[in-house]
Amino acid sequence: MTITTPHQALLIFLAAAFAQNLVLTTGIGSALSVRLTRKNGNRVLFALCLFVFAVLTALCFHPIDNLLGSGEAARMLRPLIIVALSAVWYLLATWVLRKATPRVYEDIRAVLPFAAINTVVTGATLIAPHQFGESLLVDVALSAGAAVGFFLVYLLLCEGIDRMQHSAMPKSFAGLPALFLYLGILALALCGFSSDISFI
Amino acid sequence: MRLRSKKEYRTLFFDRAFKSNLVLVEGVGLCPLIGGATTLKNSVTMFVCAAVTLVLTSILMLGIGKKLPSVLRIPVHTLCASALLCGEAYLLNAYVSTELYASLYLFLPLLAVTTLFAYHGDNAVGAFDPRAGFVDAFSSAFGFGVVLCLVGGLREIVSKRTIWDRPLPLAVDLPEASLPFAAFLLLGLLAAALQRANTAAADRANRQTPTMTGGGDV
Amino acid sequence: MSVTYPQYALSFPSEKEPAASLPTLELCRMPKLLLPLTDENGQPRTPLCELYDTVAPGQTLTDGARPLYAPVTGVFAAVQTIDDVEYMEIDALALAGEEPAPANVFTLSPDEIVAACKAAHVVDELDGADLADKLAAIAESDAALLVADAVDDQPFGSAGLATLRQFGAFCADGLMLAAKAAGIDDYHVLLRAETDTYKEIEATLPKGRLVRDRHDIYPHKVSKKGKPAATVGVQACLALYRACAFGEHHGFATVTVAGNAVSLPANVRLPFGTPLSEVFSLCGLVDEPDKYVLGDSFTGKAVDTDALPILPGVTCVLALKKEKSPAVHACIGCGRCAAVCHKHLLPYEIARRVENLQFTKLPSLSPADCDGCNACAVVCPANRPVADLVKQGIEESGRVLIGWGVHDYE
Amino acid sequence: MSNLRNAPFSQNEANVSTLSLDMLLALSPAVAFGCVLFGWRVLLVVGISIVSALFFELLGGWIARRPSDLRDGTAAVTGLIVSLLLPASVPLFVPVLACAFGIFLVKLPFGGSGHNLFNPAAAGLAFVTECFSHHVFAYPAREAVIPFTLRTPEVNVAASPAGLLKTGGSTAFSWYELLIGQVTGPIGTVAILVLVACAVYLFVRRGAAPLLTVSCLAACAVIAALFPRSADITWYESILFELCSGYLVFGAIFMLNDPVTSPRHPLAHVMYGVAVGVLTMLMRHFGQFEEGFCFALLLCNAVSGVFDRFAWQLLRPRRQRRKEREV
Repeated sequence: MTITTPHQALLIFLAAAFAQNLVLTTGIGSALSVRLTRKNGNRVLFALCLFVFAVLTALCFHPIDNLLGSGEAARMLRPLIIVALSAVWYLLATWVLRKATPRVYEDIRAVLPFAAINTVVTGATLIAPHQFGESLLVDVALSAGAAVGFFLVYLLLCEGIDRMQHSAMPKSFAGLPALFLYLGILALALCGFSSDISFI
Repeated sequence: MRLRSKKEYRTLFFDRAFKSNLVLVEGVGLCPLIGGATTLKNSVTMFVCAAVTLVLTSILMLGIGKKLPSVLRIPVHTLCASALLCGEAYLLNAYVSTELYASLYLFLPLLAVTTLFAYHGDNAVGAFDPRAGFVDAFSSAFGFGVVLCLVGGLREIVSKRTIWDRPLPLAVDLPEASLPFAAFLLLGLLAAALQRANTAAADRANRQTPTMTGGGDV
Repeated sequence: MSVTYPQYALSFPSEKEPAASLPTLELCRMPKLLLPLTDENGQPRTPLCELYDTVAPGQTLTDGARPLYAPVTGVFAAVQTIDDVEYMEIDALALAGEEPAPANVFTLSPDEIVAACKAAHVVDELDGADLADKLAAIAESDAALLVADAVDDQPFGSAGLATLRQFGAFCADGLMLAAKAAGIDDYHVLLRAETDTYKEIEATLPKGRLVRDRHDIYPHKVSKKGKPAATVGVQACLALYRACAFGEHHGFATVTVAGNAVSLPANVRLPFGTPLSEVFSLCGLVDEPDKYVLGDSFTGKAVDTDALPILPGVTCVLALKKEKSPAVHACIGCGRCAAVCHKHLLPYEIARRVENLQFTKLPSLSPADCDGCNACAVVCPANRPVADLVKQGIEESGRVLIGWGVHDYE
Repeated sequence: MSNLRNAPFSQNEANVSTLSLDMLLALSPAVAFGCVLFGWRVLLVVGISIVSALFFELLGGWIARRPSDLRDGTAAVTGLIVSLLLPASVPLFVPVLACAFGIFLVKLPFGGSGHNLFNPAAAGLAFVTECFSHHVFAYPAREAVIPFTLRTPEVNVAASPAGLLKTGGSTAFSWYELLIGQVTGPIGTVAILVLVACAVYLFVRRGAAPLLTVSCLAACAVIAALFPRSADITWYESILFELCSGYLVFGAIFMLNDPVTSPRHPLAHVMYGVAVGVLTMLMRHFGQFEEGFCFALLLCNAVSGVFDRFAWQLLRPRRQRRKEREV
């Protein structure tokens, strides 16, 4: 179904962030959020960078995709173009940050590449044309929703980890296994929302 | 180029593939597992593509890894992986089976940007010598593949009652098993089983080596 | 006992009854008093007099930071060691000395009152502190009201009520002296009792000096109008009056003897240092008690031998039968401990952080405000030692432990 | 001296088992009324559910080599709540599977009865609703007679008020029938008046927090009034239909007041109740199933700790002023 009106784009943003959270209904970016809880460093800044990269990549990818046309070979090259684009944005960002605010850059240097090149950015940009047809508004809405949804799941994970730090935790479930179960139960809870806007 | 004995390579392989399995212990590369591994066929194709790509990129990176500035290492690594995966996608679609590509259109290319490669891109280059680098790359891909097939196979059995598209005489019919929540829960149980096996093995190891105070686990 | 939760406090049916209405008993035979040779903060005391000396009441028996004084006339008989703590044993000869004519206390100046108080070494039974230092501290603080606290808000104790019933007028005069010494003009005695006993005691006190505590809550509130108030023990006021009137040393105290193992719970007027066995033989034990408690059932200290003495600061002594220690469960998060904490803390959160060694989050929960009333441990349905964990949290709140909590090492 | 317990020697008589006993007592009228309405098979469903919950708790304790004592009654409460939300003609493997999921995957891996992050009954029910929704929402018609058999009885199925709301927008039941419970629906949740009586008992016995239940129902009522399902029903009819259909009232009283997974602070109770209410109504309007209370509860369980901290921070200025006032 091709969607162009801004109302549907807003719906897609809300679905991707909350109702059909991209991380919990397709597993995109779930490994990244688990890894983010283990790295220290400024995480809100990381989420902000991810949001910016997602929107920028979606914005640039759309015109290039129109140029390529919709041949079968073009559809196969899409992922390569998206990764190349996010790599370009990443290099641009490092250059800008290093020049403008070196202190902030030092703080986020280790995790910046993962903020640019990850499954959330690439996945969202890949899903949009495939599922909802050619519309710039939809691409950007989906990428933005995916980034917000990713940060939401990350916050839930932090809250869960804090609640699981107790001595009565069975040793075989302590740590990552319990985190998987926690994500599984959250995914089950999100099944309550209907899937008329589905991303797979 | 430190040459190691065969035994050391075997323990390195066993360590990376099972004891500290990339997926179940480090929590890396979950995206293809949750979304893509709904049938055994999908899992096997992803396993093969991941193994080939990982090995080739790690060899490629060993070659030019040292000369690259640290900023460029991750992007170049991911770009190579993505290019390789596009090639494999084309081969899969042209020669193997188009409907398999249709069902994996999203998760096959995503393999390149999962934390599997990023994680591997970080530690692998420069830490090991080339031969060990190769073994490490293959064993982590193997470990990832084993979990992938396990999850994909189980979910296919439960949700479609078929294994490799051959129907099975089973009573249970749970189409929801292909949803992500089943994958997360299954991963949790597998990770718990592995962690329990690891702690049991660690206890057994401690008990055998006599401690300074004359052994005797109190 | 079934507990209810008025706003940020605890109320429960009191078990004071047989002891509160009985008159105060006296010891029937001369007790062997035991005075410890190490004081509260562990400094040793060396006795000044030799063995078999007779000592007069108020005579200083040892040197050291907080010296010991003889409560009654008696003979220094021996030095005993109980639970590796040395005690001086003094066999009492005469309990009540003859009383000279009372001096006129109303014309004394504040300095004379403080001097008399220091000479008689009066100890406040609410917290075991010297009354002289306490009055000096109250004088500096901006307290505008001095309250003689006769409210026994814990289940068993009724020592304050017994003291007021026996020496009501003297306690009021003592409070007046304490108020004059601390420079506070507004003072009253606070009492919690049924209407008939309250009316009976009000008749013996000067007009308007007795205020009734209507709210049956633990821990009780002293100042209701938000006026900063200071509290002093009722028995301390009585001792201050006797110090100013007769120059008598503060050697006696009224203690409630109760508990489910005691056959006849009652209030007993006894000299400091009386061992528990003496008191329980006076009141009679129904059957073998499992443990003795120095202090009331909420904040008392459990001991298992009955040879230990009763020292200043203890107003209630219990003998408890053996009951099955209840099973301790994990905290189910019912929030009752937070509902009863009168300092508005979160005891379950502090207990959880202390138990899981996550100390960086403790300062924001401000465990230092806790005054050890133990109300949270009483109401906890999972029988967890919440109060002890909160007390442990007070010392731990500075420490940082790497590793446990996810955000602990930031 | 070492084995002497510390300070408080007189303990409140209410402990964890009496709390669970209160909850079981409060639930028993719902079971009794279910028997009156749907026949004796209700006892079979409830019995099997409780027995399987207790058995799974013991089995889990045995596997983890840690003795799990059943005296704290949380497993029994889970079993009873799960069975009360299923139709009387449900196949018996459904409650057993729900209890198994609730205990094995939600309660024991996170540390047993005091440490679970999610309400096991709600999680078990969400799993069963997701996977066997054709069994869970197949309510027997009012006049159907349900035989007392272990196998699933063939009974003609009718739509419950929630189902009618989801499709048609207005229910064919009068308000009297809704309150009394002459309605097709799950075993324990149809008789609204019986549930309100049980709620009052729980509030008096301090087993449940009134703020929690009232704020959840109020939020649902407001949303129902503002967004009725179809244009032709008036706002008070919409409130009545929304509240009395599905297991909203039952959930708000019993499942919301699980002390472990709900917040502790009274202000956080209000926030939590409103959040569950809003999410439930969202799931009713945009959800896949006719009743999304369990899914909403699971989502809010994940953030109940945040509500607590937010309430504690919100009242920080008042605590500072009180601290200055006390000398």
